[in-house]
Amino acid sequence: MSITIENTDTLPVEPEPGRRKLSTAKAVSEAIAQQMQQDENVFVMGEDVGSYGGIFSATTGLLDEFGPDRVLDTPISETAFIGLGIGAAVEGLRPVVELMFVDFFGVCMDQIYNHMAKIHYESGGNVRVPMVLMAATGGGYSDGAQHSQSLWGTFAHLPGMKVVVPSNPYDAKGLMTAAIRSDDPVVYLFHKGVMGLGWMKKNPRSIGAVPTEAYEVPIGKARVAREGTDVTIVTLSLSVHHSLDVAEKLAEEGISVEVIDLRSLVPLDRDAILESVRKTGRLVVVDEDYQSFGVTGEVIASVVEREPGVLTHVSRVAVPDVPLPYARELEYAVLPTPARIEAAVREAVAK
Amino acid sequence: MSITIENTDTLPVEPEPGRRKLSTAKAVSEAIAQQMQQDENVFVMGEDVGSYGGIFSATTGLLDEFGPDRVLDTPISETAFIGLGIGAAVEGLRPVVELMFVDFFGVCMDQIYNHMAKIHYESGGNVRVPMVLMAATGGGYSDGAQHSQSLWGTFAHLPGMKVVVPSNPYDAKGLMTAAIRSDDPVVYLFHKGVMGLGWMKKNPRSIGAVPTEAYEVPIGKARVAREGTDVTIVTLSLSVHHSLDVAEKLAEEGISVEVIDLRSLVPLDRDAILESVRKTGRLVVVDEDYQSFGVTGEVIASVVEREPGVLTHVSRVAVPDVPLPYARELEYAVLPTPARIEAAVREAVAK
Amino acid sequence: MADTSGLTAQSRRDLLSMMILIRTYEEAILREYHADKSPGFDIGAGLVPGEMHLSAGQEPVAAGIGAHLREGDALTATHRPHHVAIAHGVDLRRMTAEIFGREDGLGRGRGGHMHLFDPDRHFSCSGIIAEGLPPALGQAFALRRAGTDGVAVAVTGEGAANQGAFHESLNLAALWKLPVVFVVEDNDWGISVPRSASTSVPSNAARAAAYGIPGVRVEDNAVEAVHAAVGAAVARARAGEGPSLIEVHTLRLWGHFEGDAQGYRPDLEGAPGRDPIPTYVAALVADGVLTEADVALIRTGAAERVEDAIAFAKASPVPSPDDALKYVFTEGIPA
Amino acid sequence: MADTSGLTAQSRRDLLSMMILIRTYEEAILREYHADKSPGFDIGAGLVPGEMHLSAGQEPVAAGIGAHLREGDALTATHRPHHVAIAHGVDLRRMTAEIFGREDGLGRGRGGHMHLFDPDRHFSCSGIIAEGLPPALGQAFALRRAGTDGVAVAVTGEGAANQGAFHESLNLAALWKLPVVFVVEDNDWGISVPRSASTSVPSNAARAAAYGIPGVRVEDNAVEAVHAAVGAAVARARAGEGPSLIEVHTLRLWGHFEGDAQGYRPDLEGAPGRDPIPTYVAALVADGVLTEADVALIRTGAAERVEDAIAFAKASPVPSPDDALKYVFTEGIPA
Ligand SMILES: Cc1ncc(C[n+]2csc(CCOP(=O)(O)OP(=O)(O)O)c2C)c(N)n1
Ligand SMILES: Cc1ncc(C[n+]2csc(CCOP(=O)(O)OP(=O)(O)O)c2C)c(N)n1
Ligand SMILES: [Mg+2]
Ligand SMILES: [Mg+2]
Repeated sequence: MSITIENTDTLPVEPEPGRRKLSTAKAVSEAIAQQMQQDENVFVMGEDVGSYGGIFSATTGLLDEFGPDRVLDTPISETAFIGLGIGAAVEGLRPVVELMFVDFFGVCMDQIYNHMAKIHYESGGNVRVPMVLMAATGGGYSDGAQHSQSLWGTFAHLPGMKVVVPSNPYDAKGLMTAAIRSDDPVVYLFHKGVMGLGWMKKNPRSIGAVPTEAYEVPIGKARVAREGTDVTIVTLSLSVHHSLDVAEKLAEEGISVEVIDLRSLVPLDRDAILESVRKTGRLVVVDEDYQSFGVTGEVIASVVEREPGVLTHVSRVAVPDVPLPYARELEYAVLPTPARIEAAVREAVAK
Repeated sequence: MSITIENTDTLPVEPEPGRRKLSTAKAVSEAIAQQMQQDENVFVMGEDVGSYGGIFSATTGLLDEFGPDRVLDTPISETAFIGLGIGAAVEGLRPVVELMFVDFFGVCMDQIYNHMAKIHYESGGNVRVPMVLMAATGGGYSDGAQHSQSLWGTFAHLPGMKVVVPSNPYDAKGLMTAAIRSDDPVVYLFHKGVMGLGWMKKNPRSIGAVPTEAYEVPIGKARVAREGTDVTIVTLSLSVHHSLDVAEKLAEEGISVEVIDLRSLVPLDRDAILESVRKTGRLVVVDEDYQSFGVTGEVIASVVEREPGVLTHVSRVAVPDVPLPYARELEYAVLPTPARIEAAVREAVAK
Repeated sequence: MADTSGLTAQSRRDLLSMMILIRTYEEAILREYHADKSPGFDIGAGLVPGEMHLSAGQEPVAAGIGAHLREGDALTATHRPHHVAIAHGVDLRRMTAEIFGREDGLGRGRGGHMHLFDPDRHFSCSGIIAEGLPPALGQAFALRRAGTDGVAVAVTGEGAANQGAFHESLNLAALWKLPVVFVVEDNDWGISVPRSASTSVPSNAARAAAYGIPGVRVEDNAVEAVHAAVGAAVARARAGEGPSLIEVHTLRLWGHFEGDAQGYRPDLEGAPGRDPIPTYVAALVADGVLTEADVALIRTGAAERVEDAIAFAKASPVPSPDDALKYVFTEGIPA
Repeated sequence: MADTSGLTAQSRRDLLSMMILIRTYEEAILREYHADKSPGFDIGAGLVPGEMHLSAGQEPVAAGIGAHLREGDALTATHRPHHVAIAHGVDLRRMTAEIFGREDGLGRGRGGHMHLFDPDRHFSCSGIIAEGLPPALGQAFALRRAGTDGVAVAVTGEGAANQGAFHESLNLAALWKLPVVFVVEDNDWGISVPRSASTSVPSNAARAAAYGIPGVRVEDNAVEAVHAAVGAAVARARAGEGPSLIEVHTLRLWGHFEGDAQGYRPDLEGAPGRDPIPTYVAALVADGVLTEADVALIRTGAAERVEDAIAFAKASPVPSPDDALKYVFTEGIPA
């Protein structure tokens, strides 16, 4: 009942005419539902994942279909219930645990990075922790400094967990399917702005064609979201949408932008990045996480440590090491907006 | 009663003949004691900081001198007592709070990164949090995956806190003095291996000349620990010692290595790094934190985003994205040992 | 409600006035919040964007606390902070300007509705569950160290009482006998999760025994009972006898946040009848403490203050994007 | 100690044998640990490097728990795990090989003494205070879901009972009626911090009330009292009635970790006299359960098993540095 569609690694995810379209949120919950149907060891746990269906609709409908024994609302005790997930996974269950906002990792990080991520290694491979930890990320709707962060760089820095970051419905379903089936702990971070929620401004790409059947998008494989020859944008999550918008706009002026959607941070598809910049020589890394000591630095270093001379231009468009401000005017001054991305691309090609 | 010795920014910290030598641990506790003498708002709090004097001796003697009202042993409740420190700092006190091992950040990170680090910004500068959070880092003595991490990259990634990482007694005292006097929250990370502890293997540089009077080492300024012309090693903490050892050894073969001791990660002294690599063209970044999405990437990106062509060679010697193994043979295979550093420098100059 | 309170008529009027001021404020924010988010609710749109957690129905908690606090006392609140902020005397204009994201806001627009900091009132809040408690300990510690008899009140929800920070804070406060009053607002819900699905005991007052401190539960959202319980706890704290825990069974009249359809909520039907304000008005009128006309006057006065604050907020300048990086660190910012 | 235990002679002999085995083990590790760290103690040197937390004096807790656990039951331990690991039947040879950092170790030398994982015994431990509790909930959850009457025991120290994870775990276990037994080892100290400086109540049993579950405190480090308390709690858990909390007042005979000079410790003088093993030996001999000669035999048997394990460990290969990156993820590792 499962297919792996490999060719999406290098092709844009475009709805084919007549194919079913889903929001990213629906794609996520469909992936979970299908895995729950196929494997009774899969269960879902978190705050408001039951009758509410998840604050960002990642678990909508699951309670009705699978009942309260497999879709469990928890107290606001992230350490306890993530740890419960770990213990359950160790015993062979396959929990999908939601941490409502990634910003809350600070109350439960020990379970995540010292336990979920390390048990397999510490046990010399004798104990597996097949668990998915999913969380909402990102800003852009004035939710303030404690509810708008991306933070994927923090998770990617700490070894032992895979980290995936889908940007669209197709990848969201395929990565969730792969994550649940994986024997490794996977951190699954979805940006609220790619979920296609009715109550939030959304990019049209947050609703797209999604196959009905279960399929996997391979963890650790980037996708060439758009081919181009002048500049490479390496990016992820909502910033993929912005980058594609910018690429489309600049194409009219004859500027050819290649957009790489990383999709996974761990493992990081360093080959795909290098391949693209070999062609363009110019790299713009776009990231909604904080700029320093994070994704942007890693992407750049990955290139130059392998081929120091390959880049003639490199720049970053990220959140400049400031807490996310509340006021819209301030928040949009620090987010990687299309305007900032466009300026960076123009600067890159000007050289 | 305070002097700022600026010239140490570019000179190795060498004991002058006849000058008093201290271990790094003693230098830290002396800095705290002097600030406690000068400012009654300074107090110390943490697990085993009192009669035990700190597991890594950072607070030895303070209880005797200042009594239990100013040197407080806490329950094992990091969230509560770090948060207590924040509230006290908001009210104008100047807490120095010890988190015993940096590895324990996962039980209390929310107070650290969502509160200590963000209150000043969220309040539009109206509320200050003049607090020092210090913690021990690092491995090399088989303490396993949960007690051997460096993790400074994680703190440096998250905005709103300064992050300092001394490598020697002189800087340790001066940075602690600066940290306590700072109106910003400062995370002060000392590697156990630089403390000069009697019960741990130590590099001779962990005991050195320290002025008696209070002085500040400026936060945000790197130090040229050794001048050289062929290769630049950018590093920090215990790895500075290893790098200097390697540089000394290779000097005999005519390989001239410049060693930059970052001392601060936030702010990062990007100018000092660039200045050095402009001279050498070759960069080896050495870090005991995990390799990916951390310090090494940031250092490299900082250079190439400003001058893409300046580097003819770049490499990293860090912990390769694996939990720290217990067995000595495995742990030393992943730590940035002198042997690995030496190999990287040789490779750099071979090109 | 017979007058068994031992309160003066003035105190009772003050409690009611505060409750009315708070409700008036929340109604005004509700109005402003939804004014420009349609067609189709867009959370990020309008003059007041972002999540909005309003406190209608929980006024008795705020009024009961506020009556006991004085200059220098501290208070920490949650993601649902307006009622306690107002009762604690946070500047209404600057608080409103902050909610509107303006330069004259408490945080110059950087913080927003979940991040209100008023150092003059030693007031703060946090958007992270239970994480406002530990800083209250530090404020209490500082107050005691300064030789004052000041207290810190830490307010939190019943959902939050299952978070680790709750336990650690109560233990440490009890151990060090800090002048803290912990107040749990039990509004039966943590977003969509009912108390029965989050809390293993019927009353958080029972948890006080785990720290050797007094614990009481106030039923029925009764402002005078809150007033009495907080009064005793504050007196105890001022006297150096340490912390107390109070749980108030209150009522979330509206959604968890604005936009919450509350489909999960069977108890909504009877909710309006349990609104604490009409109840208290009726009691005070029955007791002859004031007349309906007095109440109308109170309402008018409240509306004036609230609309003044909103006008102030709207007139305040929007922060300049050029200043987005200001205030990360203190450099260059006068103390 | 009169025989009011209701235990069979065999059970009592088993309890003693287990205690002796544990002590023999810890003494052997003590010996090996210090054998090659001089001159001048170097924590990273020798065949057994790193921190070493030994459990001498706390054997009654382990023996009392272990007697009730059977195939399939789970146990999570702390940074001080040897005694409960042994009592739970973790393979002595592979555990020892892990402590020596060898390929035949439970974690192939990757884990070390604070990170022992034995999936056959559903045993694990954690070096982070109180963080071993939440995974025990998950094991209990899985056991119940599998339709068994298995239980999970979560052991922790009295210092750890002030950590947030303790509170969250007890609440969640109580709420979901999970088959968990929480055992707090109160050895009076959290490193150098006495219980009085960490815990606001004299007994953690009092904290059970905060979760509506049974709580008992066993005084005097008495193995048979531990046995009785754990027996009741395990039976309750197996019967589907939910978790219990047991605190045992035990004794840390040695330092927090090896190398700890314990200068902070005024209670050390009387400690040897409170050693639970001679006390229990005397009681069983007095009760005619066994003779001094039987005890000598038990000791010999224990020594043989322990020395066999140590020999096994020493003979096991050191891991190859080339394999340092193996086991981060499951790829290429057969399930
Ligand atoms: C650590 C953490 N987990 C989850 C959340 C998301 N969250 C915000 S409010 C809330 C419910 C809080 O319930 P309660 O404490 O009862 O307060 P109330 O909203 O009822 O006032 C949740 C789960 C959060 N802010 N912080
Ligand atoms: C979260 C966390 N904080 C601090 C420590 C350091 N630490 C290790 S053991 C210990 C004392 C533990 O005391 P207790 O729980 O009573 O157990 P005991 O050592 O007495 O067996 C401390 C503070 C830790 N491992 N984890
Ligand atoms: Mg509530
Ligand atoms: Mg103890």
